[in-house]
Amino acid sequence: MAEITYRDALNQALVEEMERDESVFLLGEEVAEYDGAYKVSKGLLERFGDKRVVDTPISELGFTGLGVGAAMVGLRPVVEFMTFNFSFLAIDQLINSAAKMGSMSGGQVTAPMVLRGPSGAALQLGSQHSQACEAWYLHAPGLKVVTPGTPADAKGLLKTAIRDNDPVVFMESELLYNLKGEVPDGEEFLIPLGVADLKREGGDVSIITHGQMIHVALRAADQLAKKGLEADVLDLRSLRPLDVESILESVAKTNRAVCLEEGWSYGGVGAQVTSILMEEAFDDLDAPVLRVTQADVPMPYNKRLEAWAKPNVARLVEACEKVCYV
Amino acid sequence: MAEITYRDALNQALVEEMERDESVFLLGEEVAEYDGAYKVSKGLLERFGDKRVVDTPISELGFTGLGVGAAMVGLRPVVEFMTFNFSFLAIDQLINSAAKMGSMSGGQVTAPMVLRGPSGAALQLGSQHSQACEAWYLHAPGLKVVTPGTPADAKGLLKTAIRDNDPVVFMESELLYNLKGEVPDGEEFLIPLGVADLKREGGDVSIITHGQMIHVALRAADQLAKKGLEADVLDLRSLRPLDVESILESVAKTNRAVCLEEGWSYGGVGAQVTSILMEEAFDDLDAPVLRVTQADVPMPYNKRLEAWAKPNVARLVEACEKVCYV
Amino acid sequence: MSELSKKTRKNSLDKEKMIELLKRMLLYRRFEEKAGESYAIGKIGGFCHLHIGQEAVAAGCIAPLRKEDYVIGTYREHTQALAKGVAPEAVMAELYGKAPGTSGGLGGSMHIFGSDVGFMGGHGIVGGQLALALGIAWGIHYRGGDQVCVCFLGDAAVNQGAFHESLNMAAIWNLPVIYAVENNAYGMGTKFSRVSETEMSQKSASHGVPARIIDGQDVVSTYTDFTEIVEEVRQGAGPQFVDVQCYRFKGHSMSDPVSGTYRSKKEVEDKTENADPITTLADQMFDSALLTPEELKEMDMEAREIIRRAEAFAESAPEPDTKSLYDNVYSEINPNGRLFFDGRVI
Amino acid sequence: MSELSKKTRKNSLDKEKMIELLKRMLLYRRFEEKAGESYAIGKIGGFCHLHIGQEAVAAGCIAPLRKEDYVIGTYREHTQALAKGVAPEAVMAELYGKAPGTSGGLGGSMHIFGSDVGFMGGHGIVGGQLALALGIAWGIHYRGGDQVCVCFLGDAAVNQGAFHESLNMAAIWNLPVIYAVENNAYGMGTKFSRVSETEMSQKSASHGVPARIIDGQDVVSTYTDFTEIVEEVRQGAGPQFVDVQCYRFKGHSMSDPVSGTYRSKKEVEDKTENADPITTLADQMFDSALLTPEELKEMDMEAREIIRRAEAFAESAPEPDTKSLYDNVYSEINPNGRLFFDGRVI
Ligand SMILES: Cc1ncc(C[n+]2csc(CCOP(=O)(O)OP(=O)(O)O)c2C)c(N)n1
Ligand SMILES: Cc1ncc(C[n+]2csc(CCOP(=O)(O)OP(=O)(O)O)c2C)c(N)n1
Ligand SMILES: [Mg+2]
Ligand SMILES: [Mg+2]
Repeated sequence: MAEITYRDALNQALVEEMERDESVFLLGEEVAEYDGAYKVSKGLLERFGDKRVVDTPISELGFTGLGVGAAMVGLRPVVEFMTFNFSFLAIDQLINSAAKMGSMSGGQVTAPMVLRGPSGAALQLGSQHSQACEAWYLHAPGLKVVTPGTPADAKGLLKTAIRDNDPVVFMESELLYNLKGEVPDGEEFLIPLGVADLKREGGDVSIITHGQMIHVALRAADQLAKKGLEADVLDLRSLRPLDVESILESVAKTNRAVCLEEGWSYGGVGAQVTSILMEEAFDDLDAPVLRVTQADVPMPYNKRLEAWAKPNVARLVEACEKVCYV
Repeated sequence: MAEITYRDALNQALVEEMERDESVFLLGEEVAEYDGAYKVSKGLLERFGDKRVVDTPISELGFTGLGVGAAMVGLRPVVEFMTFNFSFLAIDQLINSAAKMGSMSGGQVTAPMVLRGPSGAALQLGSQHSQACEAWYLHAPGLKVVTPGTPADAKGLLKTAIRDNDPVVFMESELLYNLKGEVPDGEEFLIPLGVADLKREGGDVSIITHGQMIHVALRAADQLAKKGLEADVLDLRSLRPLDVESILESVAKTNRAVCLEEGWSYGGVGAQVTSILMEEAFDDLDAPVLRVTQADVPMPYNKRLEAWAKPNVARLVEACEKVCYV
Repeated sequence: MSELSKKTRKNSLDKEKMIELLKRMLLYRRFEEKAGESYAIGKIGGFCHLHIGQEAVAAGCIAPLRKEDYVIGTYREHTQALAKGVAPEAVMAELYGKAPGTSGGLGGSMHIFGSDVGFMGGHGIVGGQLALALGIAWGIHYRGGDQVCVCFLGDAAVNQGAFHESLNMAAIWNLPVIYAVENNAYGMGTKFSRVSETEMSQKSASHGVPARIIDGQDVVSTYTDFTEIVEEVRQGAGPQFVDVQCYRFKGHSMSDPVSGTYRSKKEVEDKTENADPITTLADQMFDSALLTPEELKEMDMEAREIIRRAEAFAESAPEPDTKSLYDNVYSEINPNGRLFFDGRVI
Repeated sequence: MSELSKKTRKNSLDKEKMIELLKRMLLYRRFEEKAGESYAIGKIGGFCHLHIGQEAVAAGCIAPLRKEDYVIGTYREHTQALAKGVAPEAVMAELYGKAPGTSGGLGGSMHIFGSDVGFMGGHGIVGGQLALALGIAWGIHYRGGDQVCVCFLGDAAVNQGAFHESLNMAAIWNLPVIYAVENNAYGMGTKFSRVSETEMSQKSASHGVPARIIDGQDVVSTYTDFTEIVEEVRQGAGPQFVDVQCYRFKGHSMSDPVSGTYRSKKEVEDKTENADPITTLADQMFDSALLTPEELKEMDMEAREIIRRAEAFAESAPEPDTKSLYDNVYSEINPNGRLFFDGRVI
């Protein structure tokens, strides 16, 4: 087990899967000569050459479609969006081509590929560059959505995503790239999609979250512990498939839940989890499930306002206390 | 009060608003010479000329951006998507330009415009042409989303949307264009956004829905009535702004609710409504809120399967009975 | 600059090839006529875009290909699927929404696929297939094969940004893709000249992709020219842009009028009478005594018989099972976690 | 075909105009240097893309415009905003995220707006502003005005589909828009020739929009050529495409290295020494005895003083109020229904 950064964990996953399977290739803006805008693909060009590590023009729709087309004939493209903020230009290819390919071709043609890059806000990048994009992709059947929050999850889930036979939207976080953590050795370290991870075990309240927000949740859980409340921190890890069983299990135990997510609330992940709890755990609930999300505004540039707009520890603690009626 | 079709109601709204305000113009594919793919803009070219009724190339991203730019300098574009299925190509201009313009310019520049066209499935058009698109637009603050289900609502809401000072996503339905209904006379017949309409008053269960689905809800309510259950059919009419008060009021009365929508469930409208009920009406609920939605698959072409995949009266009746524990 | 070579010479082909092309076009014509009839009586639903009038494009552009080459198209793709080798029964069954249809009845008219014969689908979003073709060509390039990918598009699709993004990338990577515009002069009710300042042959100029014009109503010249282009691309010439000039005899789709505000009845009649690709080839062959009216009639009977059988097959084929709905949304059902959220299957 | 006219003649301008251009460029340079310093000490956050080296573009292309003309740009737009008439205080305050900033501190470096002087914003999505410019030009056309809209874009943006869709529509409707590429040869770390087979001047060829090349390191020729182009467009010449060849002296943004794998230190040094637009103009004026070193120094002091004041203003300006966050998301707060769903304001 080595302690490496989230960035290096992703890099290792790419290297190992590209070594293992030569149908895997990486394409996107600045991924090759520049080593990636966030250096996730560092050294890959040198190692695999320019047919397998491909710098593209700034043509998100086109190169995403290229990825889908290549997947249709059996390659396994990993398409990097410099950030998911730019994926709106390409979303038609994901919703209308990739997600529907298997179904509209009667299973003749599929699109096994990974669409990856950072999603969500970094620091003071303003509204057009600070968007959590989960909701746009998880709504569509045919896509899978994965959101690792630690180096180990980043590696294990990316490797699985690359081997998966469906299009997987893989959302990283700019704020995590430098985060260090233990990552198990071995080229067969794979984390299955659809298995949530209880990042902390509590018992008084379930914090249900994913991606970068797990760290906010863990800090909040520390604070809550000081106040005598023990929280389950359930990291969903993948949003589709979704580990509904683990959600229900945690809430069956705690009888209270707060959903925490980086993005906007209307139609977000928390809305779906809340609805599932409503439908399938109504009798378990001792208090209404609450959601902690971004302020319902385009992300402001100003530092203080940005911090205020983001979901944070204080808000989460408050919500947990509220559902615990303390 | 005249009985006219939904199509004519939209047409009247366009004519009246274009007569009233010469900064209003219509652009899109086939809107002028062809009178619109669904004939909503019939006669407009003749009446207003080709500067105000503009046929565009098939360039969704470009002409939507044109609309946003024109709105930035004070015009009031009405952009027609032949169907919202094609709006994925243009969604970047809605999410990243239109929705954020006011906020990122500190209110200096806004984008008063309407983006309209049919959304949702018609009959056997297959997966790429049969998508209910609400979820992609309501997630983003800065946009408004309106979904009229009757001729009167179509007219009154479109007129209001055109006069609104923000970008309004206005979703019609192909299946409604021929629907006839009473429409109040007068050029000042306006329906404010954010006011739900209780299309039928019951008392035993609240069916919360919008758009084309209100007709499914009304038919289900008839059936339920025969079984002795009286349903409130609450037509949200606009999804953002959302008339939360009316939702809470209805549920305070019935203590039971079913959300019905045409689209997919994960992160859909019903998920949000359910979450609001969870957060703000928990103690009112005598049963978990249920959702009736499209099957979670790309829409199939086969007629029988399509009917099966769509939310229907039987499923809704069943869900209502379930929340009423009958 | 775009190299522009208007081919006018009519290469004469050997008799056998001409007969093959004629048979192909007859089959496509009869197929589409039958589809139109079946649509009219409600056996086929949804949108249905016929290829009638444009059969020489399907025949002339696809006949030069090998089985392992790829073709990808739009929603107006029935005959292209047939041309690439998909069985008429399977295509017709798909139009009928039946289980043995190409997509098990779940795709419909706009989404015919035949991946075993390199037909990579009909696609319904205008321009959507352009980047897919790029990716297919990338796949060939990646593996070092000598196949080509032919991507059909309508004239209106060149105004989509996707067209330009795709041509640019095809050019910088020298990919083996042929963008063949079925230039029938109209996108629905919009004449091309109303939505472009330049001629079709200029549309690849920004990207340095060579452009050619082909007479798409004349199957012999379409076949001859396209054979040449395909060979060039197979040899490594890189992406090509071809303006295949043709004409649609019917409405944009079954629900649109044949003529109307956007084109006159006279224009359509004129084309139907003077530029029918089947009649054109038959007349040419009559003139050179390569064909007799009787032979033509016999071939036509044969085509009709194949289509009759396809229709009978489609008619009697079973409907898909409701459960098949979930089968191909994902490649496999995940052992962990929930993939579907409609509360019907869990 | 695209009409291509490489202007080489150096029109000489009168002294007054040259001094104006020199003063402008000094102001822009000092502004950006200060922004760089403030970024380094954490007063400015996020991404910050400096225009250093490209000042002649802002000065030469915008000085010919009237107040009622429009300019729209990318995220590299600070100096363009200044050039169009936005106050340095307001721009600097925006970079500092302060309440009197152009967007109340909520927009930041990439989103400077000055709608009262026709500066229609900095936009952060590569290519996002291209169709907005089309719409602004449509607005002029719609109202029958004689303004023009100048849309700046980077060289990398021509590969976005939006570029082609916009040029095509600008052409068919003959709109008064000038697409001015700030062709600094790189999009981040990617040299243009790696992502395009053709020269920049070919990029409008598909649409029949005339193309011109301008030397964007020489403010006199930039100004002269652009004045001519603007007048043509004002007279109804329709859309224009201009390849303004320039060079970025700093990294892509503050967080990127100035040189590295994608360009050599030597290349940058060579450009900085031999193609600085300010030195170039000053030397030219020294040679013609239109300027003395003392005068230049004085002008520079003046520019520095303006920037010093702008910085002091930004430094001492108040932060925006938390509540302002919701103010401009919608134009007005709806009397009915809920607009915000975060549970904070209801
Ligand atoms: C992105 C998108 N916009 C609009 C449509 C609706 N539509 C379908 S076909 C068509 C016309 C296309 O014309 P053309 O490309 O010339 O092909 P043709 O139908 O003539 O074969 C339109 C507007 C669509 N399917 N996709
Ligand atoms: C759609 C989109 N893709 C990627 C980016 C990230 N990005 C920002 S600037 C840039 C390079 C743009 O280069 P160019 O257009 O030449 O402008 P320059 O920065 O040289 O002025 C990239 C890739 C973005 N902002 N938007
Ligand atoms: Mg056409
Ligand atoms: Mg550049």
